[in-house]
Amino acid sequence: METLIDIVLLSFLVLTALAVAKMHDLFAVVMLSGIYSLLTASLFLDLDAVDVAFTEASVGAGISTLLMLASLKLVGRYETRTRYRPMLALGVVLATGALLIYGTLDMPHFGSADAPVHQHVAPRYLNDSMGEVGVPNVVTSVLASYRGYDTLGETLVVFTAGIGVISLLRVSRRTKQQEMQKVPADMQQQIILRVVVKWLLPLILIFALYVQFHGDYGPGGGFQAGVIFAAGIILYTMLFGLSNASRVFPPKLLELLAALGVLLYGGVGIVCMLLGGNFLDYNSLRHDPVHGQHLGILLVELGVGLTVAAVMITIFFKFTWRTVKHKYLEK
Amino acid sequence: MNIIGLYNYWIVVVLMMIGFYVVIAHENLIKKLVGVSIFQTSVFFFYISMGKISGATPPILDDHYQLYSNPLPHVLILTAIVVGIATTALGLALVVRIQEAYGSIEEHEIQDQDTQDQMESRLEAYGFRKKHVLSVQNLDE
Amino acid sequence: MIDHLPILQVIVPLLGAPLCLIVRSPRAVGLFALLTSTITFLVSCLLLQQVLLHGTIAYELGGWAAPWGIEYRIDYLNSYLLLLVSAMGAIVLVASQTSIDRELPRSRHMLFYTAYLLCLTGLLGILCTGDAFNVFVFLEISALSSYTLIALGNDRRALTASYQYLIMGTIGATFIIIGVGLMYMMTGTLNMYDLAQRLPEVHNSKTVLSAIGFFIVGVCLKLALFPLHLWLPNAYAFAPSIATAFLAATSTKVAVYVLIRFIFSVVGPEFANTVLPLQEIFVVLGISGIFATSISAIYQLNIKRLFAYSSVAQIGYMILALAIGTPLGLTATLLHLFNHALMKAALFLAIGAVVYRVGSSQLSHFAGLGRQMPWTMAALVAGGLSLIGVPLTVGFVSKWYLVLALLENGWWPLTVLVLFSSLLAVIYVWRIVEWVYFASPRIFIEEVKDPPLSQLVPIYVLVFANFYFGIDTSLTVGVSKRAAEALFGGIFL
Amino acid sequence: MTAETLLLLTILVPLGAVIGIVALGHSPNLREAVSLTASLVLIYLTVSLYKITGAGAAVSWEGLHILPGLVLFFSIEPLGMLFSLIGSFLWLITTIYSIGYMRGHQEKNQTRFYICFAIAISSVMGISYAGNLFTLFIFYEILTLSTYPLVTHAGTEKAKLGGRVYLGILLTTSILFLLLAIIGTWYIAGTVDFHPGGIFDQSHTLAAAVLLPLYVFGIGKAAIMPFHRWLPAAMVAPTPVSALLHAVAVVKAGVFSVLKICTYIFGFDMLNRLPTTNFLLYLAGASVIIASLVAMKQDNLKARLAYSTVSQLSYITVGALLANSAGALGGAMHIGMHAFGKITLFFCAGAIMVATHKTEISDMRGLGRRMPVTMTAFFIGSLSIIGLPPCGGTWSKWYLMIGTIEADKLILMVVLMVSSLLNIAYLLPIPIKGFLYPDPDDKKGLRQVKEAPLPSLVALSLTSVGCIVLFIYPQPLYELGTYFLEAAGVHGR
Repeated sequence: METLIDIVLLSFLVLTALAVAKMHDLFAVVMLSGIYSLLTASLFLDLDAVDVAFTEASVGAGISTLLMLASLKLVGRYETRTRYRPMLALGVVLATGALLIYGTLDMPHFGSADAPVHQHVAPRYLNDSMGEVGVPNVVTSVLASYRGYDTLGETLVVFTAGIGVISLLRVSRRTKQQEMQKVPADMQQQIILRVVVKWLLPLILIFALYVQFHGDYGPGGGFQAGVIFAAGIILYTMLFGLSNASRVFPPKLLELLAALGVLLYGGVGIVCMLLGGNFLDYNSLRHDPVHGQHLGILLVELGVGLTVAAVMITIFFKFTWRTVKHKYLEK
Repeated sequence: MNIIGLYNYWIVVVLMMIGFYVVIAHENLIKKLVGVSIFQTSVFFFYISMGKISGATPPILDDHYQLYSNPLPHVLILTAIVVGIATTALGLALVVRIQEAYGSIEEHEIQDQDTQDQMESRLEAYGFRKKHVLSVQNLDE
Repeated sequence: MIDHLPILQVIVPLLGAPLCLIVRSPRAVGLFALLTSTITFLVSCLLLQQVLLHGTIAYELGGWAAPWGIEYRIDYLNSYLLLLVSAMGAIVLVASQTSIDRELPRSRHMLFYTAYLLCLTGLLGILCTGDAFNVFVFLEISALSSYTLIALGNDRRALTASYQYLIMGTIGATFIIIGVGLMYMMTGTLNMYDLAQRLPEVHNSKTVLSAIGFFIVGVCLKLALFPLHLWLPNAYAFAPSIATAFLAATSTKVAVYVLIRFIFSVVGPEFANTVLPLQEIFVVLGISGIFATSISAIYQLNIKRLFAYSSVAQIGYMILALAIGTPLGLTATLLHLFNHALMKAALFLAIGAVVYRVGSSQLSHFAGLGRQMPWTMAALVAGGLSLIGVPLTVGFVSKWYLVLALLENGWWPLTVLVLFSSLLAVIYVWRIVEWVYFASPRIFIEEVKDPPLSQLVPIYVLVFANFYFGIDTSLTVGVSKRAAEALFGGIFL
Repeated sequence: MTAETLLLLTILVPLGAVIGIVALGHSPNLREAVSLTASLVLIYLTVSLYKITGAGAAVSWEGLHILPGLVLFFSIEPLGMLFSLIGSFLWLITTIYSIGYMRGHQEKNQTRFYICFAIAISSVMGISYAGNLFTLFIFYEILTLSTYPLVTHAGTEKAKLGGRVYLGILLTTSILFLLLAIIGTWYIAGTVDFHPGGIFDQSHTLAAAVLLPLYVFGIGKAAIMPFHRWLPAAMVAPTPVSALLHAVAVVKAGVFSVLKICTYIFGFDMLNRLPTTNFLLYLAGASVIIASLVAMKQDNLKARLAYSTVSQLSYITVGALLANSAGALGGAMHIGMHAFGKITLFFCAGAIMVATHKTEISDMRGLGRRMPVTMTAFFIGSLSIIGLPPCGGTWSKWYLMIGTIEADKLILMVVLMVSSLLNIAYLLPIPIKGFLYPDPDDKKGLRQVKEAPLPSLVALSLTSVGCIVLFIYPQPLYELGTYFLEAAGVHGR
């Protein structure tokens, strides 16, 4: 059964990818790429990667599609059909593909339990993490503790992207003040949606908090929570206007929160150092190592959540402000 | 289960190559970014595939299960997804600015304008005055 | 605290970056970033001292032992480069305090410094880490922040340059994770030193071969090896001068480090050379890159772009030296890595000073500056001489080692080609000299004079370093040699 | 003062003068006083050194260990002593001459002129005392670079073009051939020190056969054909510069290096064994004749003198390559003799230019009546170059001829003799036209004496007297030449 699902989904994937390559309507391309992500997420689920599926669905199908649509609004919908020089590209691609296929020839077969990947390093996570870290979701314990430093780096990547987008799409305060009051929300006229969302929004935010703090036991964690939280705010912005939303989250606050998230994560590491352990060695936080691990993971996940939510909201706001600016310039 | 053996990986390779082709062959800057994300997503898929063990369950420890899939690729890919979205966001912001500065997001149209700029600066080097170019930056600040 | 030096090296700028957003005021942010990078520099000095005293230092992050957790491992090679990168990071920031006023609106200073520190963090992180996937994460931090730094440039072409870099950089990074993934697949580990032990068992598998291929192509994209260098010239030409100075001095160097680390510490030099025709490929690409890009440099009208092409050419020298495949060749690579950073930082800061005063880096705007900005131009010429490889400068030392290494292998024709290529450097440097000293000035205004001391001092510190390390080579040659021998002798020190 | 201090002072005094010149740049009188004082001090220093070493003391100094083998090492031997004596003495005279010339010609950038001049002299001192190839190479390059601004002094398009050829050829040959040869020597012999009898042993014959042409062509300053083009190109320089370049500093540094390398690196035994020696010898012989023929066709006085220099330099190269004591002695003496003769001729050319603005020989009819002193000096200088009594050139040519006979190379003897005849044919017509033809501008018969400014006149009189003195009293040169043969381990005569 699994295999069948696998094959069907994979075929769908190939079709979607081909369609993306063929189509010239960027709107369709973006929607298809969203579908592509969603299909991938389903496959991840099928392959036991629940956390990844969760993330891919919220990021690939959600945020990423949203951002692409936002920029399409600014740059126009159609790709011009132009002189391609596909031969060279095709050559490069085929060579790369050939190297990869060559590489697959000696690979351990898909799904085999005796592949080297399952023999070294990973078994310890599965066998000992309960005793060492005390968190049932092994992905969380590896993510936040064993390879916690990677996750700090990941948070920093998000932060960096935020800095990049802010510096590229900054709009001067003057433009903002002049235009703030006059900008209607994108979907202002959708009254039904407005009503529904008013009820839904608290639930979305609560769900975000659930994902944030339940990451130890089920799929989820700071990153997914941050994205969901941001998605809630974005939904609100679309329906009730940017001016309302940025009154709740002024840009400075968002920047501060993004910075605080990273600082919280790094700070936990520093505290561990001051308490006598290595950087990010949560064991030193409490007398009982497992308690220390719990506390550490809770705090760093919070840091991740903060940064991710703040950065995602900021990025969306920046794109939206740019639209506002364009309208202003047209006038 | 072994019927598909390497089938999974081969499909992944095909997907990667479609994405890669879109990146390098297409001229529309947004489409390139879509290509990048397809390319990356396929790589993610490759990682996740190698972590799968047939008949296993997700790596959330529970007394009912014995066999779990490998959690490490999941962790790596979580990170990689985040990196992917970060790149996409930055890339889109750049595309928006390029559209404002050039009035186009087609590579060859941009190149044509750049060539013209270069011609102008070449002329300028030999004593001709450069035409005034209005940049969006002026409007911002 | 001495025990924690490896992590402090990275964590200081890492936490400094978000703190910039809290400091906010443009002036204060600049000083804060300077303070942060100075501390980073001091840490790197201590770290190098520790490594020279005690040998390799390993640091387990999160307290988890190596293949399970992420490990920092500092040996001669990376402590030497850490010193270089953090020193450049600090020196360039001194000049940025005034230089940036001219090129960026005040509202973006905070963002610039944040991105700068993030970039520094990324580069230092790559250098420290002993974990293959961690390399990727920090590579992306440095890459994303460099895209930002470049896009902050004034010209609209900065945007396209940044976009092009983003696409190429992302392809490179994706190739790197494909490579890492394939290796992980065959060994089950991500730790470089663990990989080095486990790879020999599966050396003959096709998977490992293609893994090596992907990793190397990915890194070569990042280090702008000819013909994968197309993103670099525009990126350097249109970025703010300070960003150019910093990136030119550090980022490609770090990519070269990754290549060296991968070939020598992970795969092992014998294997890399016997199974793959790496030597042949690198020699051909290196030497053709040197010539193609040096000749392009001659035809440039923008000095930043000119030296950007020259940077690609210099990477050709490093790769050529690496391809020799002997300890002497590796020493030459490492020496040139260090020395080239000194030259390019000096040159780009001097150009930055011109942009500060004249507002352009077009060659024609340099006309007659020899009289108007005598000190800056003297520094430019000194940097140029070093680039050519005049004796008593660092350029000579690295070229000497390169030629010696080539001769050791009996590669006479290549030796001649390498020496011949220095003449191309003479041509492009001398074009500038002629503009600077023998053309009449374009602008006769009072304001065109040497930049303030805050820029002149760092420029002259670097010029001095160019001569100092050209005369007293005990540090550079000593450490490069030890690092090269260690890399050839064995992986575990 | 110890001898070592004296040695270092000879290099440092001209550099010290630079500081003085920079500081006093605003006041021409003080500035030139500094130059004069420095040159006097330099003469005092070299003469004291001459006395010390003449008494048999070995003087050397070592410092700056850059790399193994690359050490800044000075050691005085007789040939270097000879060169430094000539250099320091002629610096004084050239300085006196330039004061008259530069002011009379109202040149711009005079401060820069004196600065570069002093640096060039400092590097001449460095070259003459160089104890190993590396030191020689450093000062050789400094000399090239410091004389470049002198060549392009006028700043015109033509000057720039001349500068390009000048720098192009000198740097190309030095980097491409000389540096390669030095590195090759270091690689083969394990040392780059000058050593009596040479540093190669029997087993290195083949390598040495390759290295010899690299050295001879690499020392572009010796202007052996086909690498002589820079010399006529450099004629765009102000005349004192041409005088310095063509009589003292640059070209003599070239042939000096050739001579020194032939004796102290190869050794006569090795040279005689090498198959390439003969080839180079005949090439130098061809240079002698061809350059003389070309000189005959030049109407521009400075260009004619330049080609004459090319020809005369090859005499010295021939002397060095003959690899016997008479040849080496002749070569060494010719360095001095030709220096005095040619500097006189250039001084005269400059004096004519300042006084009458004439540069073409065909315009110089009747000039002897207006400028009797200058023309007489020119006549004496010509005699010295030709090698006729009562001028110093006689002796050096004499020994060179003997050298050719000893080496059993009669063709070369014929070459030298034919060349002397050609010398007569292209040099003597000038004073003849000057004295015996009527002045076309002087139709009214007003024979007004209008010489160049007094300092210039003094200078050229001094050097022409020098030519005669060296005929009557050639002992110092001869003695130094014989000491040189002893020091080089040759006991032929």
